[in-house]
Amino acid sequence: MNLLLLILVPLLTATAILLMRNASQVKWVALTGATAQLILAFVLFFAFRKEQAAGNPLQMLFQQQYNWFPSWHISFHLGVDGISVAMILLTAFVVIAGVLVSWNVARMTKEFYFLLILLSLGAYGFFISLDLFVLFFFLEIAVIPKYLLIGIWGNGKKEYSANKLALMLMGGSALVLVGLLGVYFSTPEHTFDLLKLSDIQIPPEVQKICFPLLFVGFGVFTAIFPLHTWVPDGHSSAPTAGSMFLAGISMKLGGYGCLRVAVFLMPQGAKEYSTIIIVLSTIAILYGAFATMMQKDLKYMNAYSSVSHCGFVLLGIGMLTKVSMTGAVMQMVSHGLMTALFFAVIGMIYERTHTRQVNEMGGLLKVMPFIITILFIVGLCSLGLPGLSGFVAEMTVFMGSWQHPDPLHRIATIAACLSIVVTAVYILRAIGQTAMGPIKAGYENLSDATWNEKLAAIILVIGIVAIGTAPFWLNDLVSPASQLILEKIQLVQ
Amino acid sequence: MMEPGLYHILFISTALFFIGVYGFFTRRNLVTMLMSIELVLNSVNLNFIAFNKYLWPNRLDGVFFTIFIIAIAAAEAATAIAIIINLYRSHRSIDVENAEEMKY
Amino acid sequence: MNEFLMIMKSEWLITAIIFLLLLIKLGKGMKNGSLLLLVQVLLLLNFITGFFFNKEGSLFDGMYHTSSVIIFQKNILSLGVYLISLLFADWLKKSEHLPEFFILLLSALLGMFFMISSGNLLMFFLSLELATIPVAAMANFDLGKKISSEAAMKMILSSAFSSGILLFGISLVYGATGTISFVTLPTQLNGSTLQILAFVFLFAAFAFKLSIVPFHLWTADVYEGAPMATTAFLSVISKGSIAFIFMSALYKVFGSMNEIWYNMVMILSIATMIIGNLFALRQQNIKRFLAFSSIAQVGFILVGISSSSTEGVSSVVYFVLIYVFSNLAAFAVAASISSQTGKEKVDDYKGLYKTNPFLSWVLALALFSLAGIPPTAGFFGKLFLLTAGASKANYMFITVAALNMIVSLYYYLRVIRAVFMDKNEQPIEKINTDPATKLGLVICGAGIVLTGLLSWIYDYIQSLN
Amino acid sequence: MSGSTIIFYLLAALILVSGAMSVTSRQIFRAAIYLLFSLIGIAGMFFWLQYEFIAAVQIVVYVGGIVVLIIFSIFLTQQAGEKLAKQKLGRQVFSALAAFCGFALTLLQVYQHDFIKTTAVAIEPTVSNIGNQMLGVNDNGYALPFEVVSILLLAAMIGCIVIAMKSKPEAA
Amino acid sequence: MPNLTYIALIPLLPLAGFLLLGIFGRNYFKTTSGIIGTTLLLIATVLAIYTAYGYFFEYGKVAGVYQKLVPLHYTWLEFSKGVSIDMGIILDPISVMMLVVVTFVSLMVHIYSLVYMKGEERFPTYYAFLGLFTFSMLGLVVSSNIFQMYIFWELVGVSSFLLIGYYYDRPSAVAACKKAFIVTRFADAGFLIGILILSFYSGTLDFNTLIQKLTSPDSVELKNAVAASFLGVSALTWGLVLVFIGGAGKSAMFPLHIWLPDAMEGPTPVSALIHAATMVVAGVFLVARLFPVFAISAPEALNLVGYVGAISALIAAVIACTQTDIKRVLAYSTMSQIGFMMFALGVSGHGGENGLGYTASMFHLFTHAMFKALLFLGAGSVIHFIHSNEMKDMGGLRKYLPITHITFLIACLAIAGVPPFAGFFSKEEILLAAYQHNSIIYYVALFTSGLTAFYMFRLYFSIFWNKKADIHGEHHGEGGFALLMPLILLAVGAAAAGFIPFGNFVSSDGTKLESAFHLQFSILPVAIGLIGIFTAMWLYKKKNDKPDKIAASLSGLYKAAYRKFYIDELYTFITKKILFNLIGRPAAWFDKNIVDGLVNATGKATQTISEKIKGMQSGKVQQYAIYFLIGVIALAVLFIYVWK
Repeated sequence: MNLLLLILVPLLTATAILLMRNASQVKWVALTGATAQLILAFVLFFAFRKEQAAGNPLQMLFQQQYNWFPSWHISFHLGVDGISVAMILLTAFVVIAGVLVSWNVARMTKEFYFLLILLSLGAYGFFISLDLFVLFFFLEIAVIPKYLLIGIWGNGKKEYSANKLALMLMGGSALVLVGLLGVYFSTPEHTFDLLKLSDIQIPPEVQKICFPLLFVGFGVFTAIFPLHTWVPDGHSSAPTAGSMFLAGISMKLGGYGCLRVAVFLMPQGAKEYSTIIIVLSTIAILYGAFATMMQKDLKYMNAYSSVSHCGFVLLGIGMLTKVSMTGAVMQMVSHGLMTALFFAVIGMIYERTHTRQVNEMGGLLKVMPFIITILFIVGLCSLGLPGLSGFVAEMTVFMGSWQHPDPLHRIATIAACLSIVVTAVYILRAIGQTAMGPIKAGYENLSDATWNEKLAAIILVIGIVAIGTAPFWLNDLVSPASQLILEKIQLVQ
Repeated sequence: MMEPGLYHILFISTALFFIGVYGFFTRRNLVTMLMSIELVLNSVNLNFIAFNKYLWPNRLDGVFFTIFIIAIAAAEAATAIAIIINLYRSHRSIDVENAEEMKY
Repeated sequence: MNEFLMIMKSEWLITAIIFLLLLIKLGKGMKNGSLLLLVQVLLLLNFITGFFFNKEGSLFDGMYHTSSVIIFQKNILSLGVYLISLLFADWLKKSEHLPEFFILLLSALLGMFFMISSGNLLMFFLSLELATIPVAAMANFDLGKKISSEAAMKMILSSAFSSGILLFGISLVYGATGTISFVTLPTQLNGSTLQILAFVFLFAAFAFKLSIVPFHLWTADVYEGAPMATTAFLSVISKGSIAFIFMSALYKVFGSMNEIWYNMVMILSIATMIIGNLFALRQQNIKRFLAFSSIAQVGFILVGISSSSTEGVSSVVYFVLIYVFSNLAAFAVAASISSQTGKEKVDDYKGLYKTNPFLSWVLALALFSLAGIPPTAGFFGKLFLLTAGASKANYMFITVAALNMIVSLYYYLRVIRAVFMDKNEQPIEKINTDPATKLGLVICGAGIVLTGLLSWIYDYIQSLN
Repeated sequence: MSGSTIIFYLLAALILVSGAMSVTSRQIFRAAIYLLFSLIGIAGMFFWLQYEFIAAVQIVVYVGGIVVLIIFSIFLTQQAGEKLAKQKLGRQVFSALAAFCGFALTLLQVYQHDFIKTTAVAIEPTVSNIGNQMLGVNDNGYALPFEVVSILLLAAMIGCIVIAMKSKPEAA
Repeated sequence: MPNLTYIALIPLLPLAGFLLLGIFGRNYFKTTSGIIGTTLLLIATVLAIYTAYGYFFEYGKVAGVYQKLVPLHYTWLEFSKGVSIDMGIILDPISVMMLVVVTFVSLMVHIYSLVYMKGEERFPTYYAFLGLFTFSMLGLVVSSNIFQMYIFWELVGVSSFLLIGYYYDRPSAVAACKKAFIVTRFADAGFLIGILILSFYSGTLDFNTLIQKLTSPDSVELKNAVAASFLGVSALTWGLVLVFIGGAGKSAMFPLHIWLPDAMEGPTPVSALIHAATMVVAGVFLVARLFPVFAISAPEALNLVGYVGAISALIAAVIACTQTDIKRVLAYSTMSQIGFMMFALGVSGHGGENGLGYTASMFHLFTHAMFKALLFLGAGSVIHFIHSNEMKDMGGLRKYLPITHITFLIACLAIAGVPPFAGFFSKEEILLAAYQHNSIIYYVALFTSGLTAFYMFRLYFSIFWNKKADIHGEHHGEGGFALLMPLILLAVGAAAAGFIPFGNFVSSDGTKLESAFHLQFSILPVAIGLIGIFTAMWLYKKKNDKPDKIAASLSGLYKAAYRKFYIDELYTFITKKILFNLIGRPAAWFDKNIVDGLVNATGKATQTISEKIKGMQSGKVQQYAIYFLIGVIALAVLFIYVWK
């Protein structure tokens, strides 16, 4: 499996989109590209499993290395482990769903799809790069498309949100940058190569400075408290596909970075700061959940709930056990799929009712059974219903988090457990007010989902259900990788 | 009074330099500002010659520097005056305080 | 004699072009259009020749020296000048004094060539003046416009003042060391306080030319008032050349005072980034905006310079190359719009994308590159500057620099927002860009994208050291 | 106190006093004349230092060229007898303070510094020495700066012509 | 042991029904979905009965002890070595019994609904949900892994939610389903934490291993679990108490019972299935599943179970006496009966004669499933006829609904503990167990069983006797065969199930428990029951004003009971005032104004500074020069004097 394909396919798609003449050509090209991505992701998945089954002991498979700025010791080094494969699969799912959902974008279609595909390019690149510089490169590539997507096709106070998002994310990446430079110069041979760096002990005093920089920097992407405020505004102003990408892919870049870069390279720092991470993420979980409870706008609701859910990711990482880290990755995948679907559904509802305020809706189940069924599914996934992905991920985090017997970890875990109740409260409130109850006047003649929306939803639901009912494949994928990270942490005493 | 030497000349040149600087800061007429600049350049010339004479007579670096400074001063003055005249044409004034259309 | 020709090849070429233009001017003259075409061809040839028949060495008892890095730096500047001749074709064609403009411009370029090749303080000073005085005249080339002469006045007066300071500093250096040669100077520097004082004077003059805070104040006014082509020349070519000589002066001549100037550079770099950004935030005029943004960019260049390593040199050279593409593209778009509609306000750009998608994309690309967003080359440029600067493990410095990138992003996005997002009842109408301008914009766009992604460019620069 | 010393102090007084007058006088013509005196004083100082050639150049270029140019420009831009506008007092005080600080600082450093001297044989600044070096291309040759300056002068001339030439009777 | 993997089909068949009808039902099986669902379930029921037969009579018993068989088992999600969520099937007496009960009752409900729900717009959805529920419940009872149980536990919860909210356009139904879900969810969080605690100390999630590790006195795990303590209570006890909270939530134990009465908003057959016979006993089942751990290692926790059960039983019975909605009466009665089962477990010991309470509890669970399902279905039949839930709209229906009447009467007799109906036998054993172990609970139970008889017959008389209902408009008859057949079958069960020698099959340690029948002991309970019945008869057989008078004389208590002891209000207070106003609103406010405000303030501050320093760029070239000089001087001073 040649990992370059994962970059080339979106690149070609994007180029092809620019060459197309009219909107419908653009759409079909984008869809073809997205399908190709999905196929590629699956090919990668199976190839990876095959290698794994064959007992390949390497940490990173399918490695490729090309010279790129050799004078800085930068190389275009690609490779994947289970975590990356999981994230790539997630990305492919979200991309195709996003492309399908945006079928009705009428304004500047070409640019819209171009940016979507560009964003996916950034995400793939990020997930497969083994060189910190390249990783950072792709991380930043993904920022501006988001800005433009929100700013041009968004609604509400879109300029404000787009600005806030871009600035906060860039702020995060600025911290990441400083951290990376610190890492780079801490080793004698000055390298950005992840694998090389992981073999070298980064000096503790460097870890002490660089770990928080990197973790907070990446944390901004994944809505670490209190730097999460771009999330609600950004998501709610973005166009549907934008929100999907934002929450489904972009927020995952942060979690992945925290794990792959911050924790993996700097286990000592991770140990030192784990308490703070745990406290912050617990706050995020509860606080996000409670804040969600008070929202009246569906998108804000989902955005705040993303804060809460991403808190689980950080909690899992901060707990520094194999299970919890596996859970964090699962939560990333699960949340990615789920929240993308949630935004897709919200978008579909909004397109029909032209409102996102829950109290202005009611009884929509009657007129749009398909959409509302999906809303139910995604809502239930969000509140952790077994059989859907959210449950598996959250439980893995809980199980992992509980492995520390000291009070702080215990309290954090219990607090996190209790959040599932709050989640239930707000999800049911949302569903109850939108889908159930007597139908509001004026909504009697709304139509149900169109083919593209259905397809998008079904693809994501398949993902959610697949993880929910058969988590073992995801677990098998991720756990060996987190085992390796754990071993690094255990080396430090 | 002491026998005049390097330090005396340096005093003169430094003083002249800052006199010129002061003039540059306070004169409102552009031509007089230009004149202040000439003072500044001359003080530098004095410096060069003094150093050349008292410290480094083995080479003529100071002398040449002075010659070229004089040449440059001429070119600079010419260009500056051309610009000032042009400004005068459009502004009808060469008061520097009036030439502040662009700010902030 | 052959050696003279070969080593000073770039200067000879420029001189030849100057005299050719002079002859044309003195003769019966040519139509602007064909003359411009001729100039463009000549400059292109000049640029291309820059890569061949190069010879390193020094002449005139070390007053003039050249090396592969210097040759490459000159090539960058030649490229910039060539691009200027393309990008501002519209304005140039309308100009009454086209040959004079290029004579002055090329004289200034020649001055810059001599400057980065200079081997002693006298040559440095003279070529600095040669690179300044014609530009001041060029700033006045919008003859009918008040602000143009105001800009020229501000430039010539303040640069004369800075020359005075510089000269005083040089005289002190001369007095304290007895030499003005770059080769012998370092051996005579002992860090005495007078030398520090003299160094500060010199440093201030460099800082003035580079627009480092607090010596930057002339920049915005001059940029705003001068014709766009002059502004572009000033902000890109002039800045670049000064950065080169500044860097080599710091490294080679004042290398022994490294500790002092490192701190100086650091303080001023931080101040420059912050002040530049803070002012850029509130600018409405696109030229002024670009002026302040370029001040902030200088802050970044200083980060690279502070490293005093070969990586520092290459990253600064690399950054300037990228900066040539990005900033010229931005200025060119602004110039096209300004020369056809007279609009220079950021607010006027609202809805530009509707009517001028090509210009909008180029502008966006340029601004992203200036902001350091991948995949544009600016990303690599800035990153390498920071990486070079980080080698001293001064986290505070690097963090401040990195955070300043956010502020700068904010105002670049302001323009992007106006162009792409804001609604406008009366957007700027369709602009007819000159074919030459289009070509130039395409070159710039390609440069912005490819200079970064093609890593051999950087490696080539690095290999020159 | 020798005669040369007296001359020195006289010259010094001439330079500084007329320099100061030239930056403070409110009559622009007088200011120009003070400038002229100051420049002549400097030329005298060069004489005193036995750098006659430089003194000559100083007089020719400055007195014969630049000051004349300045006076012409004054004619062009100034109504006769008009007094110069006064700068704000605050600015004056502040400038004086800044200039004085600079002066004090520089002077302090200069006086604290022990200048070393060369022991090598001196070269006389005769016209022939200067002339030979000026056009020499090898050791101590200044042909290159000479060429540079000539180009600079050419460029400055062209620039001046373009700018100052009244092309059209354009109203401002 | 024969190949038992076919047992997996028992839950999977309803699941297949759910998927088939859920995805395609709306379009392809608009009318036939009921038949499909029922058929699938019929097969499952047959399989369940076959399994039960096989287990109890063929291979289940080894050396006189019923074994815990795990015929199917695979790793679903492995956390670490030994700790994994497994999907498996455990066969032991209680799970096999539950298999039968669940499939049977569910089948009855399926059949019943064929008529009852006919013509509903979302008929296929209804059957899909029923399938989902049945699947989840079956999965729950056969769980071999505590986490597996939790999974199905949640699924049961959600299917209950979906079914309660079946009439989604009724605001009350929406509120009810939300409430049910949230309250049980709250309890589930406890369950989850309990699981975490137990698994942490035992190092496993597998029921068998877990029980073994936490009950054998010399195991390290047990010692650790007992040694670690929090607030003076051992970790093990905490774990079990938390698990019990989960059970209490699902089983509507006080004070987590508030959702159950509201849940009656669902279609009546659903109430019969979920909120009477199956789901609500999950809590009991859970405690029974972990019974050895409770009984052997953490008797305090078991005591808690006993008292909570007893209190719930009493309170529910009192409230039931005052309610007028027949379904609500039944709901409270359910709660009360589950309280019986719960405290029966609470007063039980482990092994041998001590385990009487355990057997009794399971027995009561079994019989209760029969007669309570019957009661609900009967009530459904009544409601179907009269289109109202309120007692005041009913009366004298025995003529219109003869079969319903008879079966309802049988059920009432059974629940009231009148011999020889099923309830008599199971309740008798419970009281005996309580009598032997805890006299307080015994007297509470005795009183409650009197109340039970009273309110059941209050219900019975109010519906079928009393005044003549105001029957107008068109009323179809008693419904068809499909409606009546389940009633009759369940009536048979309610009448005869008591004669099953339950102790032979189900006991705390798998051995046979000889349940001696103590005639002299049963006199008192039966007498009290009869008193209740006759009181009810006296008050409600004919329409009169005695009940109102009594209610008036007991106004305080009556009102409190009528308003369900204000527990609902308490909950409202907690959620609205505390959760929303004290936590949610401040959190949202904090986010909007402080956190976000800081971010915005940073931006504002930058702008302000930028505006403030604009004077620096004054446009005056002289000023620029002054700055220049100042810069030079400052740098020089800095580097000459300060920063050496």
